[in-house]
Amino acid sequence: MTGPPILSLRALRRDYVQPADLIARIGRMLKRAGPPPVVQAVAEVDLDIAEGEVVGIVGESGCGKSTLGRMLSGILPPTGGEILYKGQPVAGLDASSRHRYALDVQMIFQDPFSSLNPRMRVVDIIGEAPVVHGLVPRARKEAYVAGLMRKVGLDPAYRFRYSHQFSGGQRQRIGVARALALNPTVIVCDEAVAALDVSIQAQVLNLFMRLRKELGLTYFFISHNLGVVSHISDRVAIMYLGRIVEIADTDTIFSRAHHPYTQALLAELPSLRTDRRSFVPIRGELPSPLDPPSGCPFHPRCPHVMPRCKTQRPELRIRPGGEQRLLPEGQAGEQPAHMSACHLP
Amino acid sequence: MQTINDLRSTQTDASVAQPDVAPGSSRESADLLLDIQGLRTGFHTREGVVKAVDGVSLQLRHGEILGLVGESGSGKSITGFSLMRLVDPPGRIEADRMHFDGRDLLSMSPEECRHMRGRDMAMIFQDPMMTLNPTLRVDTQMIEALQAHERISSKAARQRCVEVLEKVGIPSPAERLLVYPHHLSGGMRQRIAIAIALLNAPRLIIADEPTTALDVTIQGQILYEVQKLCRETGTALIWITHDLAVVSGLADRLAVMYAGRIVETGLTEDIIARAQHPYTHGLIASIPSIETRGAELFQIPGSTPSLLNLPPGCPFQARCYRADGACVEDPPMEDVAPGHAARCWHRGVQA
Amino acid sequence: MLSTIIRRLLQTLVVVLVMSALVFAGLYVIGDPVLMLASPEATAAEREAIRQALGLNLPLWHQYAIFLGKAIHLDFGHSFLNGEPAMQLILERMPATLELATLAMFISVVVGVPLGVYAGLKPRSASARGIMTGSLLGFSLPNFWVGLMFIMLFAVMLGWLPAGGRGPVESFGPIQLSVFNWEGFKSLLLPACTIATSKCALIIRVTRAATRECLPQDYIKFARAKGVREKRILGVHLLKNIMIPIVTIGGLEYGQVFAFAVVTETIFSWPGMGKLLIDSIITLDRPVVVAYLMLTVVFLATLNLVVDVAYTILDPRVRLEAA
Amino acid sequence: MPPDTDDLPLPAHASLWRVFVAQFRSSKLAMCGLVVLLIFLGLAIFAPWIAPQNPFDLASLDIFDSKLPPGSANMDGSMTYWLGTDGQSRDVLSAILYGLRISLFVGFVSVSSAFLIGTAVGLTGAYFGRRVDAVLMRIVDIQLSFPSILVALVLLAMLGKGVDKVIYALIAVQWAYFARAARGAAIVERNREYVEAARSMALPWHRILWRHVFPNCVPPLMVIATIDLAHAIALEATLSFLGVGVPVTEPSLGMLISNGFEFLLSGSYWITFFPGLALAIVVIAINLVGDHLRDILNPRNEI
Amino acid sequence: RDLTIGLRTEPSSMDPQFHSLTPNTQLSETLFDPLVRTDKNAKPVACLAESWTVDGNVWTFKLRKDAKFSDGTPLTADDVLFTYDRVPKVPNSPSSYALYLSTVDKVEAVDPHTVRITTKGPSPVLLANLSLVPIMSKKAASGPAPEGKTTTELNRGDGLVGSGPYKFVSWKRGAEIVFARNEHYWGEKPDWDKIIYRPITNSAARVAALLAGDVDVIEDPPTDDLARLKSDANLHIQETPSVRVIYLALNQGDEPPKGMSGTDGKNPLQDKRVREALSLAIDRDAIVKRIMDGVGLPAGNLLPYPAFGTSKEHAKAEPSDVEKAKKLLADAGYAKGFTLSLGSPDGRYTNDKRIAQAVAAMWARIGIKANVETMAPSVFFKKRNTYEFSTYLAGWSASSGEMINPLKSLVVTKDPEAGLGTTNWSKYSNPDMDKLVLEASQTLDDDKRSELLQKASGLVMDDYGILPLQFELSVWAMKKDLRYEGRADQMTLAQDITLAK
Ligand SMILES: Nc1ncnc2c1ncn2[C@@H]1O[C@H](COP(=O)(O)OP(=O)(O)OP(=O)(O)O)[C@@H](O)[C@H]1O
Ligand SMILES: Nc1ncnc2c1ncn2[C@@H]1O[C@H](COP(=O)(O)OP(=O)(O)OP(=O)(O)O)[C@@H](O)[C@H]1O
Ligand SMILES: [Mg+2]
Ligand SMILES: [Mg+2]
Repeated sequence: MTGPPILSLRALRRDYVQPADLIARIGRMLKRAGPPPVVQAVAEVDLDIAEGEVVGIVGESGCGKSTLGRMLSGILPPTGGEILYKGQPVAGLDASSRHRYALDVQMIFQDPFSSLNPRMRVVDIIGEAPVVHGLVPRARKEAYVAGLMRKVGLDPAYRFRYSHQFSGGQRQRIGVARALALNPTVIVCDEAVAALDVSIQAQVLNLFMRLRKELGLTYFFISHNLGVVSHISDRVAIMYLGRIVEIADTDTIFSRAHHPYTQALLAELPSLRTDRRSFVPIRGELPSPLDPPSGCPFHPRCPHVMPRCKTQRPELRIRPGGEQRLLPEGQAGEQPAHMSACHLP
Repeated sequence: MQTINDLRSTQTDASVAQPDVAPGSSRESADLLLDIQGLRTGFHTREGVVKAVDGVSLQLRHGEILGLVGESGSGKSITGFSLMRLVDPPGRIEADRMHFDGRDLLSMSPEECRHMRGRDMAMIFQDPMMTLNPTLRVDTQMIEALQAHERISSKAARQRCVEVLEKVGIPSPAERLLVYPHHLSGGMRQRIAIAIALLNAPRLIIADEPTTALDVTIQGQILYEVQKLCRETGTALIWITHDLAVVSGLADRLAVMYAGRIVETGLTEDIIARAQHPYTHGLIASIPSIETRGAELFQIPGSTPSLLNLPPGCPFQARCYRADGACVEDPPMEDVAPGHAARCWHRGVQA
Repeated sequence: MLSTIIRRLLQTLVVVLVMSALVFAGLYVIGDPVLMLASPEATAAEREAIRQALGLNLPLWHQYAIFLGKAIHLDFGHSFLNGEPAMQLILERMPATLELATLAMFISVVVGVPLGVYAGLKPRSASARGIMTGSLLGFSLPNFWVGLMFIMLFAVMLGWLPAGGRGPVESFGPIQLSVFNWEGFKSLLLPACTIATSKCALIIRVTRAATRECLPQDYIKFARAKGVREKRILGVHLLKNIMIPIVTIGGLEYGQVFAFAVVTETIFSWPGMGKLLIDSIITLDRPVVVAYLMLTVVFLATLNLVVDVAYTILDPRVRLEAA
Repeated sequence: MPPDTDDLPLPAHASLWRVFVAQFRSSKLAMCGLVVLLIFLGLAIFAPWIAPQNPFDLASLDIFDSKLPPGSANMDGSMTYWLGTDGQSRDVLSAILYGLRISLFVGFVSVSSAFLIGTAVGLTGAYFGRRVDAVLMRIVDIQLSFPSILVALVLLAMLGKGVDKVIYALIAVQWAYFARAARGAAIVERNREYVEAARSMALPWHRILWRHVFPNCVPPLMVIATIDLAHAIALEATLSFLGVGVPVTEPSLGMLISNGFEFLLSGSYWITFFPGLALAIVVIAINLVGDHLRDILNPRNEI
Repeated sequence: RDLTIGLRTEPSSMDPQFHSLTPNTQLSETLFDPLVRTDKNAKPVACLAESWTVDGNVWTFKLRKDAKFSDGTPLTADDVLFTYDRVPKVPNSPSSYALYLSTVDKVEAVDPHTVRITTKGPSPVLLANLSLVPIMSKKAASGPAPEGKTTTELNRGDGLVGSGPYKFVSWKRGAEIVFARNEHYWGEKPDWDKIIYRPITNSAARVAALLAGDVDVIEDPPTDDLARLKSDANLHIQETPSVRVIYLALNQGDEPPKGMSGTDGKNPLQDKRVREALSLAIDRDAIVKRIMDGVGLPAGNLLPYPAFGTSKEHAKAEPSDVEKAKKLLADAGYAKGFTLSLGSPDGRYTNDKRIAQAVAAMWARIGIKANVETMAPSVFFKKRNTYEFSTYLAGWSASSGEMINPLKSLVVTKDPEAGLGTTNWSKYSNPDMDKLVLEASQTLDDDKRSELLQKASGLVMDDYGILPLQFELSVWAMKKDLRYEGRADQMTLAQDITLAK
């Protein structure tokens, strides 16, 4: 089935006007400078997400992963570009399709504590939205919630508890159940396992995989943990300073990464080993998004920097030999290309 | 009921403590920087005593790096705080022996303790966003750490701060001194916290999950710097984490904690390659990676039990795939190999 | 910053306008100033003459328009009661209220913060509970009651302090203050303590809450881990963080005390603005009431701004933003 | 059953009330407060049946009985004024009981109304931000710059005197505090992730505001409310002191205190002392209960 | 020695012609001298005018030759002319002194020490009126403004030069007013070097200030504290009957007034029997004893006997008689009583709201339910003047000390233009009495006038057109080594306060 992707992002952009601090403001006033600087949290992102696929997004803190996820799930409006939902631009949807879209794309948040209302009982946290949206009659709410809780591996007997009475892993399951309650097709996981320790993380990751199999879910999986992403994703996009710098299926990324940033990330990947190792970090830090470097945004930290990188920003191009090809048997859709934004051959 | 439990666990601890505290019997105590035996830290709450640390024994040589691993709530941080004598009431520290650098930590006066903290033994906390006081400038917070222990002019102190900041890889350190913490990124702050820990050139640094809140690239940098520092200065380090993958490349030795006890300890390569305790197996196997892709991860079912009123016996029995009737008895710590001990009736590498 | 100030200024202007209109309408509703002023034997013609002289014969909106017209030139009218420029009457009395409010807040902070910190440090101790209960009393006892009790105790029975009045003052240009004069200070003490009683109670509660919130924070523990002395932890790390809520509440309350120290000033015959306000309200001396409240609005707005700026100093994370 | 849940006792949802009661009883101090408060509430509610005299009925007052010290008998010896009489020859004990009724009523009604109004305004301002917020907060500023006596006087002149008018005046004076506090709390809550989660589930804004943001703003507001209750009663007393409070023939506790005040220097201490004592006890009881309630209503503290 | 006086009300101005109000007048009477003064019983006595003669409408005053202003300049007729000329020119006066010169047609200087005043008609009250208009110094008070020195300037003490026993030193608004002895004073030197007035509006605070020794004399201590103050060996209390009567006005309009119910659309207050019943129900003795703590006199008329124009007949208050009152009510057809409202200011007169409550309690015994409505004076007066109460309690101070003043203001049929019945808000109208009052106001012969006034007041009292309750006593409390005789007009004149012999 090579049907249209369920979600497509076209030149999606999100700017923030940084609230300037006192000194900066006075300075600007004195210098009679123009408007306050703009942060391009997400800049010109193009991406297709096929139904049933798990897309992993990796990048450093502040590179715009969350912003992208929030735009996808409709919490934040994009500044520019558009999101296509089943081929239709979201901005142009009529009320009912829009509603459908809002319910179809759900989000799971990083912090399993702050993302659950501390003053609501589990039954309300999970059951509120479906009742409000008329998916479930009020009378059936408890039964519905109980079903969902069972599905995510929680004992329905605990439905009248508050979220703080659960352990981190259980809390994250509540978050999952809440997202599932609206029968979504796409789930945006924003660092959904980052706050959990390894043993709980394994439980939740297994749950994600199981649900995917059972419900045919599509995941947009944001994480800075390459290990997690490699475990769960079909395809991985690497973000740097608001842009996707490399995207390919997981195996390609982990075996034949092209972009120097991706390579550096992979080198960082902590792994079990029995020998002492020497850590060699990436030079420098993520540049300020307020004042991004000219040319390739990665050039100040890149080991292979060339003069050209400082002036010309590389476009995201399909890698030679990384053209589209059909996926292995059993999986639907077309395998997208391996793309990278680097001047290196 | 509760008192009986109490008694029992202390008894077993005491009886167990003698034979197995020093797994590496070759080690001489003079050589040891840190020698802890039977450390018990309990929180006396209205509901009962939370035994957060329940008979932990640790030895550390000068310049040695120890990885303290375990899941959330297993008592890793409290162990660290107990060493620093930083447990707030209602917490109470008891130990059979608690020697640091030849001195008895238990009999120190509060003023001696204060001097010991920060000067001989320093700590780095998990959350870089919270460890620096948001209302004070970086220099204030650094200089006070120096002036708390020695009479030093502000100018000299500042000079020293700049040096240390440079050492932890902070560019243009003199300027960074003048800003407030919120102007800095998480990684920067954590490096400043590390710099503060290093200011007085302590002999032991306890790093309590210092990279958990940071992302990969920053984590890499911090690991790099810590490793470099330990090599250069010969400082001993206790690195607390729940992720074996992080410490496996760093630590000389590992100690795996569960429910307030150390369940397995040994050289890093021994533990990674030949883990004996089922809990350690779980920790190792639940790490996701490219190899595990598509497959179900091994998972330890359930979560850490409440340390309040733990049922008798092996605390891991309810989650253990090897548990059987024997587990209602608390297993002792026993050597499996020189320098490698585990606390389980069903020791053995995973099939 | 500048734009914030300008914006605030504009908003304050609007508030002042609305406020003055409300006061006009309000006093109109309450009563007729002529009835309060004129001799009860006055004839209708005489009353009419007064009305005309004071401009009260015009329709209310017209009176308001005239008032606005003059106010633009900073002329806020003359008191009905004594013919003096209203603003001048108020400004004359401002220093008295200012020093009263300032001393009162000073006392409540100096007393309240240490007590609050103590109660926050040892929440379960008997003395902490005592402090908290005492602070409750400070809240619940009406101000006038406390004031008269103080008078009874310290002025009448013990004779240590004067029962009321302002006492001698020191002149600083046009401003006269009594704090810098021992006798004057003594007369200031009782009214200031009366106000401080209830404000102190508030400060204690706020401080305690802030302390309890601040203590378990990592940075306190980290400071301990650095080996910093306990004194410095409390005096620098804790204090600087709890000052933020204290400054907020303190600022708000300071404004309230400054603007409406009515009851205390009455009881202690303190020649401040509050007493002027209440007297003017009672005699329906509209120009004074209006001018007073306009001044108060401006003062409170300024105070808010100052508090905001204080925020940015105390908590560097907060930046001034246009509200 | 998953073993990790062993340590979590299962509160059947029918017994939530029992849990609540059990928790409340965990603090002796709060229990004392509650008992005292209940006693006083009972006294206030049943005052007409308990009080030896109806102090609001002018016909029952005999001016020759005025200012009698505690324990005096009345003219014909038919009743004893256990706490003395006031200047209007009201039995102080009865007056306290009736006055308590008025003061508590005024306090509770005005504070709860001010709470609702102020919270609604504050939450709306915080949620919508910008313009709405600026406008609402300016209104709050205006309110805060208005002296309560002026408000009370205007209302008195427009609506006449009465307990209800005093309540209006108190609401008018107090709501702004709640608005400020609610806004402050809501601005913090608004940025929490659970609000985002609610938005991602396309819940309507008013629902997010009331069901999600509001309950989390309650604790700081509760503190203000319990304190404000005391404040309202004291403020009512002050208004009475300034002559714009409740009708003189139906004195509240505050008015009794302020009336009695005139007699303090003359030695008739009981006229102000006993009402003052009653007020202090009630206020402390309310606050003890309030403080504890706030603690246990916080779900984090649920066992 | 200095004298500190705790004032009940701060004066609104130092200008002796700005605001006619007791707190103002009593200070100007200390700084300035009028042509004639009134003594403590409100009788005119010589002051700057040594003597005077009356000839119909023409009054001739001989000025004292030794009178000097505090700046040393002698006082002449020019100053008198200047003073009287200035009165109507004072702008924005909230209560003009022109009232006191309303009967004056013209003022002339015959020679530097003789002043001739021509009145518009016979004016028996002229002397009393002139006593309230003190003479200013022309030299000092002249200025560019039409009125000479403006009120604002005078408030600063600029031009505030009088011939009284004291001269102005300073005024800190709200805090204190300081006078010093006038070395040029023509009369006997008063006892005090300096006088400090301190406004202390709260009565309890005033007492406390006296007890604490902060002040030497206070005006108007609260009645409740008198017992204690009297028993204090360090203090001396002066009680003096005043010309202020506290009365109840009954709305006698044709329509049932506001607040009345249970009367079938009629106004029972029009019925004399009902009014009498209301009066009989009130136990005036009890009010004076229990509420005023004896600081008052039960009133049977609008002025206490033997003031000018009072008769023996109504010298004493009627004793209360509840049975008779009930019977009268029954006769009038209101055996079951009815409901009415009783308005009262709160804090305008001594114990006003408490008296109102006591009255209501007494009325309750004859079955009349009175809803007491007390309110801040500003609100009260507005409501009273729109007839919002069925009955109200108020006070009247007959500053001139004779009956014509209360009659003319309180009970004569309302005629705002003519200044009659200005405070008659009861709709009471008795043409016979109106005539008598009018006649009296134009009669110069004291005996005849007194007779007319006695008759007129007798008419009102017999008619129960207004119910006087009590006469206030003016009270001063002072340290025990001080004495003040007190004045009927309730003024506190510092120069009259003396050291105890
Ligand atoms: N509300 C906002 N106002 C201004 N700037 C913002 C806002 N939210 C995010 N940004 C900026 O946008 C950029 C991207 O933020 P985003 O939260 O998407 O990063 P992220 O990749 O999710 O980081 P992390 O891993 O820390 O969650 C950052 O530079 C951030 O400072
Ligand atoms: N103040 C306290 N009162 C009661 N119990 C406490 C207190 N502090 C910690 N504990 C308990 O002690 C146990 C150990 O806590 P600790 O913080 O050492 O865990 P940890 O291993 O560091 O976990 P994490 O990985 O989440 O940091 C926990 O079960 C916790 O509930
Ligand atoms: Mg993010
Ligand atoms: Mg920890």
